[in-house]
Amino acid sequence: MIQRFLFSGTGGQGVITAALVFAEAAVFGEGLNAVQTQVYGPEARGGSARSDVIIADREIWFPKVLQPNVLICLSQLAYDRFSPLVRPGGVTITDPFYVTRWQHATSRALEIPLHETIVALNGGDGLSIQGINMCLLGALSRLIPVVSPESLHNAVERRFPARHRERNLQALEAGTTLVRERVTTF
Amino acid sequence: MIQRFLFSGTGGQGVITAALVFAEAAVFGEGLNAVQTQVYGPEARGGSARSDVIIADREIWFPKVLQPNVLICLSQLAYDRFSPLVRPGGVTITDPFYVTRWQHATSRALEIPLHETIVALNGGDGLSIQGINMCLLGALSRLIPVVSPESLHNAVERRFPARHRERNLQALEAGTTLVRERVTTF
Amino acid sequence: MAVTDYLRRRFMPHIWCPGCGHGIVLNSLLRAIEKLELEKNDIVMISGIGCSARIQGYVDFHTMHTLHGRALAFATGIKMAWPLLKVIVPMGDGDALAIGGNHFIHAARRNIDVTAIIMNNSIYGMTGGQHSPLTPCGDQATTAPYGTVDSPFDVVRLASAAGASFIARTTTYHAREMTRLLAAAIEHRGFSVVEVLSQCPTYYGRKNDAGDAVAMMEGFRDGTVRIDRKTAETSDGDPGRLDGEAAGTPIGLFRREERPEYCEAYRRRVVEPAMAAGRGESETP
Amino acid sequence: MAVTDYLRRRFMPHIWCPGCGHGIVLNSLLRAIEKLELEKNDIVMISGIGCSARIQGYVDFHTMHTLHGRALAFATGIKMAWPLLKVIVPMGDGDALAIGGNHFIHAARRNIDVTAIIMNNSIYGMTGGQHSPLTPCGDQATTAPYGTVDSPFDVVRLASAAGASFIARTTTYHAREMTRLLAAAIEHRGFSVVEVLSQCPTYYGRKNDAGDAVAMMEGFRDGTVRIDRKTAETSDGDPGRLDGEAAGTPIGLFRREERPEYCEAYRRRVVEPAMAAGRGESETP
Amino acid sequence: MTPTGTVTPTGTGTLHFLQGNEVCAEAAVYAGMRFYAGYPITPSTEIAERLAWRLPQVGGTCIQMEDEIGSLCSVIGASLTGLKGMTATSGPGYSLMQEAVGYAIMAEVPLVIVDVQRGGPSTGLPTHASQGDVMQVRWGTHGDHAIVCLSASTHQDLFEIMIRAFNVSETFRTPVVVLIDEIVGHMREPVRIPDAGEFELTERLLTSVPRDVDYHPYFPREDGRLPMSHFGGEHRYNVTGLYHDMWGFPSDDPRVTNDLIHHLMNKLENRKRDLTFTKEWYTDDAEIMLISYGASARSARHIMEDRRAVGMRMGLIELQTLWPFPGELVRERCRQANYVVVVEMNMGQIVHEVKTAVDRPERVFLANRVDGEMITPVDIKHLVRVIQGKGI
Amino acid sequence: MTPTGTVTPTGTGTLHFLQGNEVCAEAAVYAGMRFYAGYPITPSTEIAERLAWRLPQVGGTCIQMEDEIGSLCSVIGASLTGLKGMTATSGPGYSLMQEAVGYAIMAEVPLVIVDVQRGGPSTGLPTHASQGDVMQVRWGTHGDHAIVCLSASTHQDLFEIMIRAFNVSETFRTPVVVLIDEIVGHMREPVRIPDAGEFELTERLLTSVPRDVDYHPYFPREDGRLPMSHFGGEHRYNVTGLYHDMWGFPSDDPRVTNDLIHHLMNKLENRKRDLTFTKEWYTDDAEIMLISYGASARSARHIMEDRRAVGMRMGLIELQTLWPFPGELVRERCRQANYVVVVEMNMGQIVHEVKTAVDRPERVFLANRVDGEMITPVDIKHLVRVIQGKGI
Amino acid sequence: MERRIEVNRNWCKGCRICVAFCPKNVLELDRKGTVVAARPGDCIWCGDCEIRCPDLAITIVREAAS
Amino acid sequence: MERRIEVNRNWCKGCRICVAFCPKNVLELDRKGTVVAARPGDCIWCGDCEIRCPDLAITIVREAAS
Ligand SMILES: Cc1ncc(C[n+]2csc(CCOP(=O)(O)OP(=O)(O)O)c2C)c(N)n1
Ligand SMILES: Cc1ncc(C[n+]2csc(CCOP(=O)(O)OP(=O)(O)O)c2C)c(N)n1
Ligand code: SF4
Ligand code: SF4
Ligand code: SF4
Ligand code: SF4
Ligand code: SF4
Ligand code: SF4
Ligand SMILES: [Mg+2]
Ligand SMILES: [Mg+2]
Repeated sequence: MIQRFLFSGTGGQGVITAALVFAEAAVFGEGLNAVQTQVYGPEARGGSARSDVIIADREIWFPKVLQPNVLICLSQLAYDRFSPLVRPGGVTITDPFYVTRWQHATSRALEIPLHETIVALNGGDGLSIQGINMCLLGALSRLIPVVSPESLHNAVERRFPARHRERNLQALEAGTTLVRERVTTF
Repeated sequence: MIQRFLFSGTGGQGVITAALVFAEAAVFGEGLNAVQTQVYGPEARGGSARSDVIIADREIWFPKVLQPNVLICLSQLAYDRFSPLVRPGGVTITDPFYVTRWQHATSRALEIPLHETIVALNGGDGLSIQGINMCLLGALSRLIPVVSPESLHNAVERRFPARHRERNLQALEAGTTLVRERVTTF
Repeated sequence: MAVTDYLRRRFMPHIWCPGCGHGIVLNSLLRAIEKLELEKNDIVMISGIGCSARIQGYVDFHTMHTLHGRALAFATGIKMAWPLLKVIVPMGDGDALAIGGNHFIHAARRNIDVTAIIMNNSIYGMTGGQHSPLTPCGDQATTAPYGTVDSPFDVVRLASAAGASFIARTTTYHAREMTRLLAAAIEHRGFSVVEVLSQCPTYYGRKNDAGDAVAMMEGFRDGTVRIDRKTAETSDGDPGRLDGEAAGTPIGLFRREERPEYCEAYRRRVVEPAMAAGRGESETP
Repeated sequence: MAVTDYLRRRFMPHIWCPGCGHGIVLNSLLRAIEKLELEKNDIVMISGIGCSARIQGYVDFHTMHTLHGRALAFATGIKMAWPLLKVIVPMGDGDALAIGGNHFIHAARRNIDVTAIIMNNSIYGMTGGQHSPLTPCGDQATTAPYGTVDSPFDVVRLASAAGASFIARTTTYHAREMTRLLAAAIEHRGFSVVEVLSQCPTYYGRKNDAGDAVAMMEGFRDGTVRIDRKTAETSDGDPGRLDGEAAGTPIGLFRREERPEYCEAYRRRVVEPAMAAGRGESETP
Repeated sequence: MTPTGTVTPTGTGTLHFLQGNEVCAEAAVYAGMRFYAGYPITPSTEIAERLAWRLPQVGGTCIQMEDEIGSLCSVIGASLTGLKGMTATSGPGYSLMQEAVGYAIMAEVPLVIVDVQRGGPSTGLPTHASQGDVMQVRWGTHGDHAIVCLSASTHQDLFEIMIRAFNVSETFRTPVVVLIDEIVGHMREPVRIPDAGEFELTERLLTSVPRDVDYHPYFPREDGRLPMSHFGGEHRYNVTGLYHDMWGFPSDDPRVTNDLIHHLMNKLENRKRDLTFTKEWYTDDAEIMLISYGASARSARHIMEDRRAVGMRMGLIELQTLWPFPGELVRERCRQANYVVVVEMNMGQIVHEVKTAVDRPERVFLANRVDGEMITPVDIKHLVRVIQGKGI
Repeated sequence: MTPTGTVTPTGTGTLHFLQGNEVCAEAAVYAGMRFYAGYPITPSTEIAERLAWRLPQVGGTCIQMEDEIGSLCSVIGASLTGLKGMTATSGPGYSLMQEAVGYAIMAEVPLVIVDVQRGGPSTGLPTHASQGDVMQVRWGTHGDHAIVCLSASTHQDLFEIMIRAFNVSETFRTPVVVLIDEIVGHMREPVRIPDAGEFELTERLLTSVPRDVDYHPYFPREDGRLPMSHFGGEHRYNVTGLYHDMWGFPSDDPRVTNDLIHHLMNKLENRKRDLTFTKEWYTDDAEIMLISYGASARSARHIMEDRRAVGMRMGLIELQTLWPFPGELVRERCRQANYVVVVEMNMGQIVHEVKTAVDRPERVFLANRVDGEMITPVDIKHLVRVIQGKGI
Repeated sequence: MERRIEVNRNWCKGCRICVAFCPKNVLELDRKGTVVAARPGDCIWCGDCEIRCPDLAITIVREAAS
Repeated sequence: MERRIEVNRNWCKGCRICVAFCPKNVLELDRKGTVVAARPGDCIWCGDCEIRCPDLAITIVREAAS
């Protein structure tokens, strides 16, 4: 088994933390091997954000994801750039608040209203999207049978300091529920 | 023709300037080739001073004097160290005020009372030896038929700024006279 | 010219994070230059490395992005070689005073006609939130997880002791004053230093629970006291220390004094006499 | 112990020129150490490169001859690693304030317990007479054949602005006072700076017609005014500037103040809490 | 927490999911490093960040200096007093450290420098992959010298290599450079931090000369090692960057200087065997031999496994020691190969050493990439096809 | 004043008796250098001292900076504005300059750096002879790069080499290192400073793009040259040490970065022929070929003349270009020699390049000396006897 | 003289600085997090928003009436 | 208490500093340029020579009378 994930979006959404927690859940929760890399740089200032995660039950040598099995895009720019790379039979996950899809041919496409969900959860003015990344992971755990919700739950507990833990667990939970209710799994 | 000179003494005596002026006199006055090198370094602070001059009527490649034809020592240390190096048939020039000779075998030895001469010239308390280096050159021009007194005279004029010129010319003159009167040339 | 006409618009929006104070410095600086009615071609901007240093990419002047901490050394060469240029050097607090501290004090000592803008966000922004020589003692940073133990420099005092002839401090909250001070600094003949307290909400703010950009700017508004230049200069000659210090960080113009400018001094006292004397024939130096 | 018992006698006489002021600094320093009754093994001397730096070869302590300008950085590592040692750093004016200026202001900022002795002969002695950042404007040097155009730093003011907690200035003429000040500096807990005006008859003296060593020391005698520490501290807080400045270079003790010392602060505020808390299991910094 | 998967590292200790930079930090602490000084620079900063948090927990010191020069100088000072010391940086910072590197070599100070490479020259590509500093590590400081440089491609190896770096530096009283790259530095993968005692640590060889007896800090024993005495401790001596005699005092006596430079070179060049660390796959039957190191070796390993699966006789030497270059070993192993392909992310640096080492330099090829992107297994495959005359 | 001796240099101009360092200064002024910044260091300081006096006489600027880093940085700045710029230093200072050297390479800034070598590593032997910085010049800064390095052994050659250094730097928009040594730097011998016009000077190639038309500072012409525009003048553009596009703005587009690094390397490596300066004696019939440079070449020449006088077929290649290394030429010339002896004052640096270049590396020997003393003709003679199996 | 608040929506990063420091509460962020002049009628043309915008995204346009 | 002026003639470099600053004109340079106490009887044991000698060549020896 080897699965390649590409998490992408803009700075501030926390997609890199999402990738990291996801990989940790695979390692500590599922006993799998995982490698995570990300793009650094001045671009990371307010610009685009990208992280690659490979999860496998064997050694992983080349650590970059050139062609993802699963592509997650939380920005139009990321979608425009990465969606052509998805492997045949792969999945592209987007949030319709951020991304208008145009790519249809090679990959299955799933739209998940993460933004809407998290805004509702945060009960805010529509501007606070804190937790959207954990919400994404909750959804992912339902969509891609690699990392279980329990492993993710543990990974979140492990990663966040006490004062942020609860909030993130809620967001995770919201993501799980969201998929159960609103997205058809495959 | 090739002649190798080794000027040595202690800091403050100006042996390096002597070597330099001597070489310049050879180049500009006699139309000869000359290469001058010297030993630099923290040792030059109050310590020993050494300068090599090679004068020739042809190209000079290796610029250091390993075995001088003419060795000039104005300190005991220098004498002890360098006198064994003099070429067979070479000359060792010392000032009895600074050096007690012990080397007899291979080279001709000349003692010149430069210190005495310059102290007398400076009319001082025996402590100012300014000009002893030019006095040495004056003597050299009489002893070693490579650089003429006139060439040296011109070189001194060339090298020193106006305010020091006269004093140095006098010292040079004193050296020439000294040899004429007190040392047997060869 | 409109302010945005001084921008290289094709690179906008810039790379800085939302609310980054460096953008306000850019904003004020362009207004200062507009006010002075300078030609784009008369201005050279030399920066080092850091978020702050990236300002140079956005201004439509002659621009040079150099090495971390070394901008003032590059600027010294440029200014000496071409004294008519207006040379502006934007610097981060790390750039100016950590790795670049020596060039800073020496530029001040020489009083070379260069304007140094120190964009002080109390943090290394570009590398992700390490403490800087201007981070207040006790503050959090990624390399100070137990709080910094280092004391910060006071830029005004350091610049003053080193010899800068124009010294001011302001904040991004005081954007109008910043424009005025930057204009005055650029006009000043000699080494001018303008320290601008600038917010880095992304690292300094987050690490120190200082809130968002707005909260940090409110902090600048409430945590500073304006000095009167005359008072500052006559009371004690030490522009950094104010009786009012307890009340907050002093801001305003601390020093504006005439001292021989370096390029000018070199021309008058070295080049002109040397050229006049011509070359002595055989005389060595 | 006799003063010369602190010497590595086998290397004497030392390499300095006749009349070099650096020897007087050596002399006074050994007397200060004798007065403090320090053990040879408790003292570490770290020097850079220069005539002044060569002092370290002659003292029978733990000695280290490092790189030009970097002695304080080496000293910082040694002191942090072994805080019980007395660390003394003799520096030339070039060593301390040209290439080494940054380490100097940062050591002062941190207030690390190190004693910096700046042997200020206004020239680069070791390399043969180039001007230094302390050469008075207009003076001659081999690299300033038309006279320097640079203005010098005022070490006292710079050290003060950077944060040194003990600052004094003296001269080789005032050898007794030097001994007293050096002893006080070594005893002080924090970064202490003692600037000693020292003659280089060979280069500075010769180039500037300043006469021999004696004449230069007479210049120190006649060209300085002693300050009263209290006056210096209260009048304006800026220790370098004196009303009496016109009368000559102020000498004496300019500042002695208690500020948290760096190694101590690091131990108390970082190491102790961190060790007490132990290592969080999976918690990252 | 033991992983149930097949490949995550197993053994005693604890499992972590860390960046390579964090692994460097943890391994250094494991190796007994207790003094770190550094100046932040991408992509190495996480080393300092983790140590700022980690070192005080074990009573160590972590200080952020004013620049890279000051960083290395203070590490040298601290190391001499008896602490194992380290700094970390990237290309630009390493360039600045060159003078102090020479000092550490001359004064024979054990310490470790981690260089996490980024794209160069100059500011270059701060957050991108490159292996352009290999030759700089060998030759960056002025004057003749020898240096030890180690590398690693996986986090578990990196952990061990860091410990070896400290061991080598203590054994030979020499600075050791651990040269990794942005990929290895920033990548996260599982790594096991072993329990104390699993790795042997080389502690400082201290002199047995008693207090008040003449001690020679620079008098090598027969085996080339020089027992130390904590600077500031029992024995007073001198340390200098000048040529010096066995007491550490400056000397320009030609015999002394000649001996010293030969000692400095020979203590490492003559002990290559103790300093050579490699990993080898199929070197016995490889027709196409890959030689690589650091992140590139991951791509090399990838394509090698891939090609062997289709029956191609490909092998791989992963160099963990770059300097002193293990030329003998490389010649030996490459003897039967038809082609040697050096995989590195630069314009060709180690490839020159390989060419010099092997019997048939004309059979040595370079698979490289210099655009800031990690070299891919496919890049290597393409080159191999070209070598074999199959076109791309 | 024309000399009447047989060998002092003849021709137009004036005869001087100068130190090599002073020759560097005078030649630089002749070449049109008008901005010097430096920091004193033995054995290079006389260059700064002479220029402090000399440059203002011709309207130039000579500034003493706070350190070597600042020196090179300010020269880069000044050069970009259109002045020919230079700095001089020795090993320790050159180590400190490494980061800025990389910047000059990346930003393609013409300038000249004189490194007057002293004994290294570290502070080493400040006033003694050495040629230990050769490899540092090639590889000292981080990241891939190419560099030009010239050398000379006599003052008359040095004068010319300095001019070539400026010409090459202007032609290729690249820093050029002139690498001499303590002996050549401090030695005085006669030198003729020619009248203006005797040497052709390469002036900066300026863009023909008119004001207000888009100018590309980093767009190479077909011949690899990049026309410049005085920074601060008619065209506004950007200069950076990051990888950049043809306008000088940062880019990490892999195509852009890949092209740039290849351009930086190729503009020099592919033009070796224009950059190769050598002097040759008896290369047509030499059985024993000496290869040397700098002061060592004087000893080599000495022993060669001496041995030829007794009938030995010895020849000499004096390398005036060290980098890019003229490997082709060396291979060519050494083809018929039985032995090749590289004469240098270090532990063997250029000898490795020679071994790589020639057909039979096992016939290449090193005659060296590393004790701070100048290598003597007798040292070389002894080595040759050993090679010939005659014993010492 | 005609005046209006011009927002460059491509440059605005939604930092709220202009919103917070507008003395008349004229500005607001919309759902996408970009500034809009919600109550332009209240504007007193003080320019405080303009000078503090880190993204140079706000301009108070002052045009002579046509 | 016995006192005497001790000159280390191997260390003295003849700089004259002690000579110049001796308040009682006790010291002199000899023909070789080395210090001698020419008028020891005039010495007031102030130690000024001792503390200013750059070569640590003068010591005022103070010994308890035997
Ligand atoms: C020689 C060198 N060392 C370190 C760095 C890494 N570096 C880049 S910017 C920076 C500090 C940035 O902080 P500051 O100057 O305060 O600017 P800011 O980003 O906060 O505006 C550092 C340490 C570098 N580029 N070069
Ligand atoms: C990196 C480096 N740059 C330059 C030098 C040369 N250098 C040695 S000592 C010195 C300056 C000496 O002046 P100062 O520090 O004032 O000491 P002094 O000799 O006057 O006591 C210089 C420039 C060096 N050794 N290393
Ligand atoms: S990291 Fe901080 S300083 Fe850098 S752009 Fe973001 S807010 Fe500004
Ligand atoms: S050169 Fe000057 S500083 Fe150096 S030893 Fe001589 S007098 Fe002292
Ligand atoms: S200040 Fe500028 S960037 Fe921030 S919200 Fe207002 S318009 Fe947008
Ligand atoms: S001009 Fe003044 S009142 Fe109008 S929107 Fe801007 S800040 Fe508010
Ligand atoms: S001061 Fe010292 S060195 Fe100078 S003359 Fe007197 S005894 Fe001699
Ligand atoms: S002790 Fe005083 S009086 Fe006696 S010789 Fe010395 S200086 Fe003169
Ligand atoms: Mg900052
Ligand atoms: Mg000095």
